[in-house]
Amino acid sequence: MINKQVNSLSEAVVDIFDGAIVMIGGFGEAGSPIELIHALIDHGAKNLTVVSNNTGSGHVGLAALIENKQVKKIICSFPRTANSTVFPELYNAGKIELELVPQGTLAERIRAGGAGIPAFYVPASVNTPLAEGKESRMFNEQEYVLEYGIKADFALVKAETADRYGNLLYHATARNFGPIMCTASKVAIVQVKKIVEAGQIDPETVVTPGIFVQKVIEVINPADESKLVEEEMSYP
Amino acid sequence: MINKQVNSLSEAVVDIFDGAIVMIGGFGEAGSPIELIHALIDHGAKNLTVVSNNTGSGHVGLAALIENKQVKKIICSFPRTANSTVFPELYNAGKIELELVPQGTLAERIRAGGAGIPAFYVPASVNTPLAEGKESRMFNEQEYVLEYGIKADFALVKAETADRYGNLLYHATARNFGPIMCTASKVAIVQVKKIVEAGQIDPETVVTPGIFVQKVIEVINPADESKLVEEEMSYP
Amino acid sequence: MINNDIKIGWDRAEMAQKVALDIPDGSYVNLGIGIPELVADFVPEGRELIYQTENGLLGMGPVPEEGKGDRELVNAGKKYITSIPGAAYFHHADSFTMIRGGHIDVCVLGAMQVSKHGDLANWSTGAKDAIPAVGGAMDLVAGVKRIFVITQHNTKHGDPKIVEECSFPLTGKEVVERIYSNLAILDIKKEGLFVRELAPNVSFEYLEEHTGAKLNQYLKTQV
Amino acid sequence: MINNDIKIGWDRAEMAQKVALDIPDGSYVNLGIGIPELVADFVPEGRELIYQTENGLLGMGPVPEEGKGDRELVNAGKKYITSIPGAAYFHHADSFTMIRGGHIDVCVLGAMQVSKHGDLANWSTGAKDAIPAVGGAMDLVAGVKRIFVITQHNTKHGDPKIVEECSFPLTGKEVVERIYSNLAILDIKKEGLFVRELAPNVSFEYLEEHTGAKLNQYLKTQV
Repeated sequence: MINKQVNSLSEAVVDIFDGAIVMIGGFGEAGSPIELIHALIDHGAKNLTVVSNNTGSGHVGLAALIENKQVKKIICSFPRTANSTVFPELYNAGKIELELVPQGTLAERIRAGGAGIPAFYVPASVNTPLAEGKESRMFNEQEYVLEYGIKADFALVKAETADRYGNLLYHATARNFGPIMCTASKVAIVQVKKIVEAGQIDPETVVTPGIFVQKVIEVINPADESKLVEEEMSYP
Repeated sequence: MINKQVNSLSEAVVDIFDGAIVMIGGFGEAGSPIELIHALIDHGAKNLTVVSNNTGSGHVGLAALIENKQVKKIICSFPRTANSTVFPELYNAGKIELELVPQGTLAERIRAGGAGIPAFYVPASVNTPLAEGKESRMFNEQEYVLEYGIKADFALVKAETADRYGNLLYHATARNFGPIMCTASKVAIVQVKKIVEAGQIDPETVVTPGIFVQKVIEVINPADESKLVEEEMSYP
Repeated sequence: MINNDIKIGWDRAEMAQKVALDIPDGSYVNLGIGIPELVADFVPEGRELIYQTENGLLGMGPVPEEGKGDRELVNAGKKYITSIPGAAYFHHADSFTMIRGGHIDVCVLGAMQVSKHGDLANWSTGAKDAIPAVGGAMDLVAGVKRIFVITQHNTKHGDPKIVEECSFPLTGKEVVERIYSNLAILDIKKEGLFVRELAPNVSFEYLEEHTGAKLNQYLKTQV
Repeated sequence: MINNDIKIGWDRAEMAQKVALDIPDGSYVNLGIGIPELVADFVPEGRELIYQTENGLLGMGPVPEEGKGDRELVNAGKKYITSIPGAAYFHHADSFTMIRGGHIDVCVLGAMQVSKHGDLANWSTGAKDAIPAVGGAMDLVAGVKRIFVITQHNTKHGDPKIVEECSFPLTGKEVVERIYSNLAILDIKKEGLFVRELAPNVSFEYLEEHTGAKLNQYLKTQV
């Protein structure tokens, strides 16, 4: 019987190896898999390349992973947020690499990685510094840049509900990068608030079909990142 | 107040002009917008380029549109089905053009058209006759062909449920090309079995967000194509 | 010199109201972070606009009551929002299908600089120690049908933000259609910048003094 | 010469059973139209496979009872199917994300010809008057991790379908991993065709006579 549920956070992240490419879902706090990130901190894999829209807040979650020196490089669209000090300090000290990608291009590169498309053309960033060094080409008298699909070894994603097959539902704008990151990674590891019986998710409403998910872990009451940041908590 | 509902099939298709590119949803009978196609036959626009996975069955629906000499060219993956005689005859007589595209490439070209991506690379068709004359390129020591996004002037799509904003739900495998065709056409015209009040479709379950839909027409009891074909009906 | 006794120009709310008046009924609209967010407060009676937020919601509603926010229902500025009846959630690739694919009618953005060609700079000063962060700005200007900029006419230091050529790194080239500043509404045309409307107590000469690019007046018949 | 008194080779059900035995538990599988569909009937006890049909369903279940079909719930062959508890529907671009993106473990396809290199021809005879129709075959062979072919060893006219080089237009080059025919199971390796298993009453020599390409026998230790 197929059953993708694992029973502990440590088991969920145990295979993440030094030097892995890891996609981490979330747009700011919404959809950020904070328990999985903390498990990865406990696990300790180093020299990671992280693909994520932001760089985390305060000293918990993604910011804590970066602060713990586990991240060599980050591919991201917006590494600067209200409560973000960890990344800026390391970046200015030359201790972490940044590949800055427009948000829509980042999303499409992840989707392409999952869909077996090695490269595609987009109009975003043409005539800007972010197009420097990139191939460009005219289609219908408009200029486009060539962008490459991104694949990852692992994805850490937060969803709302799963079944044993790995079918996923999300909540509101926490959906953001989760569905595409699951498609683009060899091992998509998903924390959900609730695991239900197969058949309890209406097949018409499934957002991520289980084929894209390898491990599911139930975290019934995930931590509230904003609150932890407000309370100046740090992890570990 | 935004309200995309139109009150008659003729009003739904009235703007389709001679020479238009028209995407038509459906995988065989499932999702084929038969009433909209018949309205287009009544409307009479000619020299159409049709983008659709198949070429219809018997002498109703898409086959009837072709038989009525309204279609100059078809872009399609599988123009041959059990009860398909109309297209083969016209094709063998040199009276209709065919652009044959692998099914997944067809889907991706439509999605790209809707997503503002002019071109992308795929592995399908490499080393086959369908790659002849196409640009190819190596990525990671594998060969890919360059494919182009397809945009249309109109799409004719069948869905299950809509609201006044044009948000859509589909039924089972009738979903097939509908969602991507809505994104790739300037005017997506959708027949649904039921129009509900705004708010009655759960925002988590919307398959096609209303932004991709321009006109909705309620067809409560759509015809059963197989039955019409069995009864050797023809349209008009 | 500025006369401090009389009110010169528009305040933020008035600027937002001017933008709102120019967005047609039924439009799909993406509002940038900051002053652009105010535009939603001034939609004229009888018009319905649908707001898209690029992090994954079509049909964004008003800010929730204090204390009623859902941490997983936020806008692109990561602030609490609500959704209207008839809304839809989607993932980022679908969201940017809307944006890149030309499905959004209007995007209202803030600016650091706008050139007379419609070039926009709003993501980086290019300073060496600044952390570069671009978000969805480049995707929006490349994909949305009409780009409106809402901005103070001058920086806090009094420097013009509307210039011959941007000195900051670009977000997009020849993308802005119209600028709504506290001093005027300017159309950007191939022939240059045209004054569409002057704010209260702003003369053409005053506007020229505060602008870093050549301004044109419409001929009467073109207004 | 063929001995008509004893049964030679496997029938379709036995061929399908051989394929089913080789698909690991938990695999995601796409079954082509025709003989490949039979594979689902022979999944060994204790294994669970998930079937994808490229027209938009993951978790395809058995054929419905006569008269209970839903015209909008069909497989890639446009036949009535059902869905299992835990299924998911999706549109074509998402479906081929699964296929092109390498997420499907095994695809079982029919063949017109297979070459010793693993080239597959299964969509067109190349005849001038034939209506070309490709469907998802090229996407499947380009994207799915393992391609198994299930086919009669020879055509109705007795011509070999397993050949040195395909004469029909290709579906894909060097894509087939294993052939399950009525006479044998053949592995396709860089070094050529290797006989993995002979069907009942089929000798290596008999197989050679019916095959259009050079055959190799595994060394004992490699079987």
